[in-house]
Amino acid sequence: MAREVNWERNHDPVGIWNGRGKAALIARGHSPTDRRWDGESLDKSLGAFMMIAVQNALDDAGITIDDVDGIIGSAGGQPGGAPLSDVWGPRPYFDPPYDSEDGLTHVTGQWLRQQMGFKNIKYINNHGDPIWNLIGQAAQAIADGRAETVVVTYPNGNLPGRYHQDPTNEARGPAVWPNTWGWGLSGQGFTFNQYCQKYGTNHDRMAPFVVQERKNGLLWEHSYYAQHEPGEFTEEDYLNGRMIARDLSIFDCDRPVLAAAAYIMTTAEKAKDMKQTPVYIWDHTESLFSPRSLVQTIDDTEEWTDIQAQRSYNGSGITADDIDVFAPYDGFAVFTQYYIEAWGWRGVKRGEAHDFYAGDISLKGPNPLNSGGGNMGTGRMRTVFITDPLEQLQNRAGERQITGRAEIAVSHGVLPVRAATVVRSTTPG
Amino acid sequence: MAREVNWERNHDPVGIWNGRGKAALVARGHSPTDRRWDGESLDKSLGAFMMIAVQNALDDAGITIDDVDGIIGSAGGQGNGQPLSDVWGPRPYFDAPYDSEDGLTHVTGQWLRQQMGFKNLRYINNHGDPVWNLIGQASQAIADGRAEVVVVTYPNGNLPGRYHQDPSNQARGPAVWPNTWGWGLSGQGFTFNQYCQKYGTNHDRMAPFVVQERKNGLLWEHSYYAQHEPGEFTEEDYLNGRMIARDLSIFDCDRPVLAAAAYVMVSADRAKDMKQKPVYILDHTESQFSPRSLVQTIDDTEEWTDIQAQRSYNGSGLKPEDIDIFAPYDGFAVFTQYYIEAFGWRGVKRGEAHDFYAGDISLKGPNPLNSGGGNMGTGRMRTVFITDPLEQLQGRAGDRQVTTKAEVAVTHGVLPITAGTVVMSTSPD
Amino acid sequence: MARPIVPVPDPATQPFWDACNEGKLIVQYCSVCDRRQFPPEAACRDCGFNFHLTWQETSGRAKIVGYSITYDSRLVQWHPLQPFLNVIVALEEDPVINFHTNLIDDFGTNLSEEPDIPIGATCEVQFVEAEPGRMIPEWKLVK
Amino acid sequence: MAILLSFDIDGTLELGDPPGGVTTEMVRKARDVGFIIGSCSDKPLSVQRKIWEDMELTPAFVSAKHQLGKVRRENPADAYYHMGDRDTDYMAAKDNNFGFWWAHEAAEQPWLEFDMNNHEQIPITT
Repeated sequence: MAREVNWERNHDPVGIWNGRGKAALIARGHSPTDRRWDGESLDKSLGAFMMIAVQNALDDAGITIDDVDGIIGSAGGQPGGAPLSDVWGPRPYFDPPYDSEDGLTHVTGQWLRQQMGFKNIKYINNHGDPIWNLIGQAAQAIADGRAETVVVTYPNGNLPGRYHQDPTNEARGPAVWPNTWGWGLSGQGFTFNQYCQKYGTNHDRMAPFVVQERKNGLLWEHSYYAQHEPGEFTEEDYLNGRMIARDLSIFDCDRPVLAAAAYIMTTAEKAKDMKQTPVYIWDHTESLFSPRSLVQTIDDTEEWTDIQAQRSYNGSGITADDIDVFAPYDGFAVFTQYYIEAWGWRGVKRGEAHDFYAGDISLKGPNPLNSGGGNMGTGRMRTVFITDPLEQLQNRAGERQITGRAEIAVSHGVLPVRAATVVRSTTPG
Repeated sequence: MAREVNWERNHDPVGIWNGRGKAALVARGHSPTDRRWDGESLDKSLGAFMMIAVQNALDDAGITIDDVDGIIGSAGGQGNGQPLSDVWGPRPYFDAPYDSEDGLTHVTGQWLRQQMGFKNLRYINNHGDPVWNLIGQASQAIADGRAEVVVVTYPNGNLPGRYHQDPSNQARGPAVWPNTWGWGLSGQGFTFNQYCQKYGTNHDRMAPFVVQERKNGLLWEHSYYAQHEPGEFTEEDYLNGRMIARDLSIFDCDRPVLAAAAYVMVSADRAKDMKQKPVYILDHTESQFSPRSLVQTIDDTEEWTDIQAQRSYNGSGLKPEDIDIFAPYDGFAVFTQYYIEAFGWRGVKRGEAHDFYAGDISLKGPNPLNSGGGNMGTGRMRTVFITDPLEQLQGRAGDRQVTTKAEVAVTHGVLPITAGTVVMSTSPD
Repeated sequence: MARPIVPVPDPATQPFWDACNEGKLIVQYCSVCDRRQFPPEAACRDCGFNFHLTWQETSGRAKIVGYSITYDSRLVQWHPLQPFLNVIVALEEDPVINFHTNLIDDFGTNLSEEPDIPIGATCEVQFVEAEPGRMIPEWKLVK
Repeated sequence: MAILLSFDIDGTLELGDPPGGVTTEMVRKARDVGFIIGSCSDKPLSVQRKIWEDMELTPAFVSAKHQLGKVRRENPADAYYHMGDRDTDYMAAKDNNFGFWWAHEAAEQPWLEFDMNNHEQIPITT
């Protein structure tokens, strides 16, 4: 069979998407959220969590496994089964189906099909990542007729041990450049420092934003903080954050967690039969850049995010004023300002994000930024960027429901260098 | 600058191209055609030939170097300046600008800019190949506003020494599979043998096609044969061709030559000011496949070519009966039948190409297949697949001018496994 | 008979060649996709992962798919054997998987007459020495 | 005695592509001495005929490279020689029981030392 994976909309001008309104996001399902897997409890492995999330999503949509004909997901790790870091496998394995990393710290669609007994699958794809891209990929697959009812899976694992620690005293390959000079999160710190110099601002002015995200996150039942650390996070907490790499403090970094989420997406036609109100995909666009030299500068960052923002506007035909629910990624808190300024949401221009943060960005105010709480408010699972806008547009966000209009949502992530944007609406357009 | 190279239209359904009619091919320029470079004569290097071709193309369009703001080309070899085979470099070099392979056996746009003194370039890209893809890439660049007046360059080199001979008695990497069992052009021979078995035909039934291509080629002034071997090539010649790899004879393989061609492509707006009639690009589509296992079977071949033909029809909105000028590649003569049957030109179905060859495919008849002569009739330069359809649509093909309508042309190449198709028309709609 | 060109294993193909030395023809198999894969790759082409990628012994039986005869190879080491036969066989239990063979037992090289290649005929694998210590799969017709 | 010389063209004759060391003058001389001369090349037969015209010589035969056996059958002689620059030439000569010279050897005109009344074909030894 001819196998082609080039589904991305990344070539300017992308123009209005010819799949606009043909695919809808209907339902979401989440697993419990744990800090990490203990390496033993098979009912709490990433595979077990993924199955819980899929079943919850199916129930939410009011359909069964037999209604599903596509699975599109990230397997939760690098292709080829390379472990996410040195503490992730290889390990002693268990009896099937836990006899490989698949099901423990990664979850492929093929594994899910086998475990859950999907019978009618005609399209499986594990090659995408991260969640914004997966939603785009599924929307494209549905618009193209590759599948009608797709489960999108997004498992996010975490194991005991420090994240990404590297004990080696030699640097090889591309790592020779950063490692020889001890460069790491300093990359984000550097770019943000450039931003602060360029616009005369400073780290502490992000406090209102991070504090607000934490507040919002506590109102989302799947947030790590809501489940495990439900106290209030204050401005004092933020300002006392330990620097990791100037100007990036520990509270600007998201907390790795173990959680899985699944989404049901279907054709506009089939959407009518589902239990929840359909939210239509108006557009998806993607981008992948590379720095001019060793590192990503603030100029790179602004150029790339501008290109992607314009691409998204070009592909959806909307303007900044049309965006009711805006969910720009915050995997490091410093990202969000770049995105807000690129999109010009609520008229914010380059260098003005911190002033914007100083205004009213509360949930019930006029500018409810990241009403789901982002990664800062929920943990490093990223799925709140899909779930919260979905629930806002379906008017079932509960305590998080914003008070303004909630008809058009824009979700954007992951990095400036590599991003995807999804535009959704309550109408097919 | 952000660098993205993903301009190809290769994701089904591609839909009508949104750049349709926005870019036009207006002029062509060719160098002399030699059999090979002697390694000494700097006025006959590939760089020297490329400059001649560019100047001829500019003259043909009636513009100067200062009008050009883009160069899109193949550098004529592998990326990173690797030699094309064991007999290509490294060598002792000459004085600048001939102090590297660039200018001798490769020609980059940057080298041309320097040598010819282009001043107003804002877009250069050497990453494409082969010429169908370059035309597609330039059309896309113009439609997207990256440049308004583009020179497309296609240098094709050949040095003394036998082409691609390999003396090794060990096979490594991907070469272990073919080389251990002495597989090579047998790949093309095998697939064609399968075709013959499947449809009850044989090698010799390609004779009328190759003979006709040789006839057509003699009428093109830039053909290697027209310039160096102007005698008639007869059916007797063809039938006495030495088998290289059954069922592929020496006269089914194109002859490597040294030649360069350049094209001027412009936006529809600018096209009005040019000396020649514009030929508008209605569509470009591309594809890349991989075999299911070791080798490309006739089933793979038919599946891939069907997909690409349908993609092209989908992208242009045309039907087979709309195609006046059809130029399917023939780098090995066996390719052409796969393409004709996939595109269904003149109603030819799978397995019927040899019957079609037995009918009237003459230049002045109703089915003037490859009116330029293809590679078989002109040498391994490939550019006749662009130049001839251009001249036919401009009504200036001289002795080669077909007597049928010449308003829409489809040119297609290179391999079944990786291909680009360009659709051109005298009208922008 | 020494072969004109011998394969040099690399990490991805080493298990395949080692099995040949033990007289076994193996291909990759992804248990979760239920799919065989040859030539070997780092990951399953379907799911994109190596989690369930193992090696599976084949039946060693195949059918002739088609052939070519090489008269003029670019591989210089093969020149003395020209013309020689190039046959493709497809695994009996999974015709998607195919292999090269020269069918050396039945047709030899330096073909002097037109070979009779029965498309669809059954072959079985045999292992021949490419160089001392290096066996490679070849195929012969099952009479 | 009848001795046949079969000339490959590309890489062998000076009119070949690439040119070889055997000049038209050498070919003419071979004819004058009494050898049966012709060409056996990958060039189309019609092109080979054209090259002989350009040399202002009339060949006894023109042949495709793989049809050297036919040259033997159709041109009775006491000894047969082919010359060329490729393994293919060598194999064609060997398979059809011709003597053989590589193109650079042929440029030395070894045939001029033959006794035209008493000659035994020099076998291929390598």
